[in-house]
Amino acid sequence: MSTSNLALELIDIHKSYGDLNVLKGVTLKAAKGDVISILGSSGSGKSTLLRCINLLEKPSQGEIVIGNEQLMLKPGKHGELEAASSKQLERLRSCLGFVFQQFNLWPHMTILQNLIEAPIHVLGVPKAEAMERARKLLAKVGLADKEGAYPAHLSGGQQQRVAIARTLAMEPKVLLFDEPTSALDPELVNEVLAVMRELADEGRTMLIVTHEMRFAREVSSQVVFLHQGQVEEIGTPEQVFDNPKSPRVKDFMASHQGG
Amino acid sequence: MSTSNLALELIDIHKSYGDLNVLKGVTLKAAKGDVISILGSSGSGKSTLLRCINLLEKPSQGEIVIGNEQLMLKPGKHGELEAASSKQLERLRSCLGFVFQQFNLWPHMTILQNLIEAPIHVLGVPKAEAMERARKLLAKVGLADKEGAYPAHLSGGQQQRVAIARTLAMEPKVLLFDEPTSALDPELVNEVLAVMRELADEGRTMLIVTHEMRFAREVSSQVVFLHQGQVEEIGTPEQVFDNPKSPRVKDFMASHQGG
Amino acid sequence: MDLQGYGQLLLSGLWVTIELALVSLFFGLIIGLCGASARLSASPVARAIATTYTTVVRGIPELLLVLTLYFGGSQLLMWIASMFGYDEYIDVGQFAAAVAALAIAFGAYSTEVFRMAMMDLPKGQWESAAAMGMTPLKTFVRIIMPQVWRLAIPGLGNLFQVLLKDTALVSVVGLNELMRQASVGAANTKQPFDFYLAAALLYLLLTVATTLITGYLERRSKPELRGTRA
Amino acid sequence: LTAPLALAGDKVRIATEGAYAPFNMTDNQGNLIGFDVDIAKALCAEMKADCEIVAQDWDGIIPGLRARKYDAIIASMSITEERLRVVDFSEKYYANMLAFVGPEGKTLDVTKAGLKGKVIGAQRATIAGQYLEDNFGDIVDVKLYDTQDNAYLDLANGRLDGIMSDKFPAYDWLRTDDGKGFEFKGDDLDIDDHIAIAVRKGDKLANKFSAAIKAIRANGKYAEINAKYFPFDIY
Amino acid sequence: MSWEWGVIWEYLPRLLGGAWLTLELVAVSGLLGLALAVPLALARASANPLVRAFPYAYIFFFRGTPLLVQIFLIYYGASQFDAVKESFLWPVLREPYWCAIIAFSMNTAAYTAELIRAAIQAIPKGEIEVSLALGMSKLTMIRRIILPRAAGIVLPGYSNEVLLMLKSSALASTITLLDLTGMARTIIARTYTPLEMFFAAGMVYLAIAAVMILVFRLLERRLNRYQFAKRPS
Ligand SMILES: Nc1ncnc2c1ncn2[C@@H]1O[C@H](COP(=O)(O)OP(=O)(O)OP(=O)(O)O)[C@@H](O)[C@H]1O
Ligand SMILES: Nc1ncnc2c1ncn2[C@@H]1O[C@H](COP(=O)(O)OP(=O)(O)OP(=O)(O)O)[C@@H](O)[C@H]1O
Ligand SMILES: [Mg+2]
Ligand SMILES: [Mg+2]
Repeated sequence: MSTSNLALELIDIHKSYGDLNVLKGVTLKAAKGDVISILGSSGSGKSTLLRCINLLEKPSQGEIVIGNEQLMLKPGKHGELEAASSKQLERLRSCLGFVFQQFNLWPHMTILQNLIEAPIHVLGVPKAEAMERARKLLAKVGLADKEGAYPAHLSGGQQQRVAIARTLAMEPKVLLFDEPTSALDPELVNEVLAVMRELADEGRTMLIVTHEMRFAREVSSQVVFLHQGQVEEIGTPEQVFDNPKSPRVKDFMASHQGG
Repeated sequence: MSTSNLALELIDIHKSYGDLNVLKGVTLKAAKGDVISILGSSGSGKSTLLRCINLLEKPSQGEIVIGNEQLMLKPGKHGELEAASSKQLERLRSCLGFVFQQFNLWPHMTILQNLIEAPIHVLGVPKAEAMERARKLLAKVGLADKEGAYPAHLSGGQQQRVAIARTLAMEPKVLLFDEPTSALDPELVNEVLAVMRELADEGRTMLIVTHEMRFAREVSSQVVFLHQGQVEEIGTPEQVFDNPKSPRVKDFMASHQGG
Repeated sequence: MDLQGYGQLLLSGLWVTIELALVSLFFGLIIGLCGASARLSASPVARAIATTYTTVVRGIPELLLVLTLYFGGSQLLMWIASMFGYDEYIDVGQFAAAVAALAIAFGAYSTEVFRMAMMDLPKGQWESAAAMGMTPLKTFVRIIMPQVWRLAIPGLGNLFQVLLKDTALVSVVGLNELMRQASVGAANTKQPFDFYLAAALLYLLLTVATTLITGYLERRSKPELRGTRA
Repeated sequence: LTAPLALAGDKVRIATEGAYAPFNMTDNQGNLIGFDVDIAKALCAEMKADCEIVAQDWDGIIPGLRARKYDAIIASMSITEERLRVVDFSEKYYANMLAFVGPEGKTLDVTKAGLKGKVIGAQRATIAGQYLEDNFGDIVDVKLYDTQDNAYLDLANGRLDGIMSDKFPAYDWLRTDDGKGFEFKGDDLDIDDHIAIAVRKGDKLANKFSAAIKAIRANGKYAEINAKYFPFDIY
Repeated sequence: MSWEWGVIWEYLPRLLGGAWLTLELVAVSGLLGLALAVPLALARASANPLVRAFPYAYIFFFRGTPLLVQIFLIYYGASQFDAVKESFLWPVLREPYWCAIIAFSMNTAAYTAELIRAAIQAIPKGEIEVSLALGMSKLTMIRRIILPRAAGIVLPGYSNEVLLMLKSSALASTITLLDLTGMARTIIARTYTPLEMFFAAGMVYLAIAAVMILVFRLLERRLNRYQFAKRPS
């Protein structure tokens, strides 16, 4: 993996809430085109890790490199690290696409407005161009006919697809997904997974926290298993799913297979 | 199936919202000790059927027999049927335990208060007795130490177990479950399913709407497949899961196996 | 600030203000609860009456309400009584008229607060009680009210602040509440600033007390916030 | 609505405002005092009536009388045509005059020509206010205040060039510290303004008050009260 | 007691003249108050206790004391000081009209700021986080997401506040302004028909309030159309 090929690097990330150490030194590298699935039981720190990457949570320690640029951090008041330059933070955040479990579409804007908002007001893309791009993305996620609708009028699966399209509209270098299907009815999950599978096939760099084992196995180039804030196991899907070394991972796989 | 052994009978239940016919004549019988799983895709009318049984929704047509007693219905203003006697309705409702997807615990009461509220104020059980019974039930669902806590302090799986205990505290003849695990994180689902499995083993009469295929197959004595407001297929789990006759059921099973 | 001995007059006014506000609050809450139930009821007549009530009362100045009830109230009562063959003079006391007017106004605003709170309550709370066989009345008293109450407290706290200041309007029917005593003091000493500032401080005091009490009630209504997460 | 009420022996309830120095005021114990109050007490003694004096805001004072909250108003109220439509009056118990007040050292020519464009204040709902509006409304900028004191304040603050007011209260004010630096401008205006006691229409109480007023004028009681407040007769 | 309809008709034109001034006062101070309320609310919702302190004290004072006192202090109080009378502010402060506008604006700003703050804090946290995650700067986020979203949430509460302000504007009559109430009082001073005049004025207030309620309902439909529109299915 040559440095110029690096998409994202996390070095020794720590995070605690008060006395609770949630992340205890996580190191992770993603090359361009990597699809990394992050597994682990509830409370193991998966969401926290993902949110530390774009500083939605402030880590207590660690380094973050996005593309070839290191995110500059400085110690804040309460012992945690914060961005040294909010300019840089905003720019790097716009290179990281984050898809939330709860979609978080802006309810007062139409679907199209949701898609063009950030490109216009963060990247400065001209409106006409942003709209054209947005329409293409909507077509891609199968929602070309919904551009004038409001989020409340879409089903959960449709909303999550819009959220993905909104993230893609920023043309991010790396996509971060935090359980993008777990707020959905079982019937709607497949819609969203299909879109994600397509993105993986296109060669996008993605970090995915998920409980969909079958999907993780299918699309990942690497699988990371977090346990109590540390990387318990890392490897190809075959290694982690079929021949886990750690007993904890074995247990987890047993209870999740087929579930 | 002798009449005296009948726990619940639904005869030709119809329900429409305006022009939308959601239930188009559903007939169903449950003998004492039956565990009936109700499957079907989203919008097929599963919740509506369950809610019609205890008149949370008013059916447009049909008959409901609980134990050996027929629920007396009379035509209401808007063409739907309503209870002829609210006394009878309240009594019969107290024989039907309903467990909601969203738990619906009463947030202003402790766990113990949640459990004794209805026995005391509906059945007239003396407080000391109600508390004793409630404590036994909490022990049964593995939450003996939580009686003084408030619902907001419990995890989703714990809340759903309390909701089940609250329902059991009324000693209902029939238990109705509407997707009792689908508001839960995957990790918490197992807790609740374990409690339900135990109830099935005790010989309780239960109607369960669920998306947990493996569970349904394991515990059900009968499986009902609803499609567009009608019973598309009914039979033992083996029949419905492994040899469905209807092509619609075949499709459904294919997309849900292992998902 | 020199109140030239008029301080106790202000304090007596403060007491009248508090009395008025508390009694009006009591009746206003009852009206508000009934109003909100009517607005959410299935009966179109009840809904229409409640909607008209809140619209009209919120639309006309409180002063007008006070005057109408005080000066018109006797006439109305006497007219009603005369239909039952009773022809004596009936007096509507100053206090009664003032309380009636303030309670009617407070009731209209609190109807909206209670209505919002009732609508915010998840439908499942009604349904879970109904599914256990509770009567609608029992459900309302034991399950719904305690929860509506906790949702409504902040809004009601705000309304009470408004009510405190609205008591100043009833001086027109001859009640010696705080503002009237302040202006009497001002007129007789020719020191208006001292008196209006003193009155402002006393109102601020009431505001502080109200804030503390509503804060306390709010905390008490949410017992689950007191414990730590188990 | 013609129930017999409040004849001799009964309690007579009298309303006054309590904020019109020196005629009716409230002391710091909350007691009502002043010329009107002294007169009311003297009249009651003369009539051998059992009286109670209550304070009532000016805005509600006539409606309160008509709604039988009390039986008479002794609050320096002028007899006017409009009031006569709704209440009856006794004979006058003093005569009011109007006067202009302005800052010492500044000339205020109180003729139509001299007042042109000036800003003049008065209390709303008073004879002075109405006289000002009726006679100078077209040429001066009339400002109406809820209380006389607010008018004085604005005079001191320089928003007003002058005030038109009842003469006797102004006389009282000019003697206070706040009134230093101000003086009467021009001559008093005698507009035949009679101050009397208001009662409900048709109430015999009016005659009794009139008789009592005559009696205290005759027996020196009135003069005694008058001297307490003014060095000249205001009848 | 007789009821005189004639007086009402005779003086209605003058009452309507007063109503016009009332509308003007409410509209001008409503807009100024709103402009003042937004920064106050943003500061009040800030995480920094130093930034929060001033709006907190401001809101506490203006909500905690009667508007009548505030008007009095601004109109009569400020002009006690020669420094004020000699300053460039005097041409404004000597006018009762502007004193009323200042008092009403500052008062309504306090109440409105509280409403807006509550609305800002009612925006689901996820919607804010997603804005940050997309790389928006704080300012862009406030301008493009927070304020438009808060506007929709605040509207029902704000319509209440405007109605209350309409009614409190009657206090303008205490500083010589002939608004609807001032006009009614002046007429009453002549005609001694307080019940009739207050009734007539009350009906005019009610009419204005009814129109305002209607306007707000339409506005709400427009701002919150995403909630009203029918779900196509
Ligand atoms: N704001 C917070 N304050 C305190 N503790 C927190 C906070 N957020 C998360 N935690 C704790 O940090 C731990 C890790 O949380 P995190 O959300 O990262 O877990 P997760 O692996 O994403 O779990 P899940 O699969 O349930 O989403 C948990 O124990 C949680 O209780
Ligand atoms: N209150 C209502 N008004 C109008 N239509 C309704 C209402 N409730 C349900 N429906 C419609 O009735 C149909 C059946 O709904 P129901 O909730 O019974 O489905 P379901 O089988 O439980 O689906 P799911 O698996 O998603 O819970 C759906 O098309 C739904 O849109
Ligand atoms: Mg998580
Ligand atoms: Mg359902």
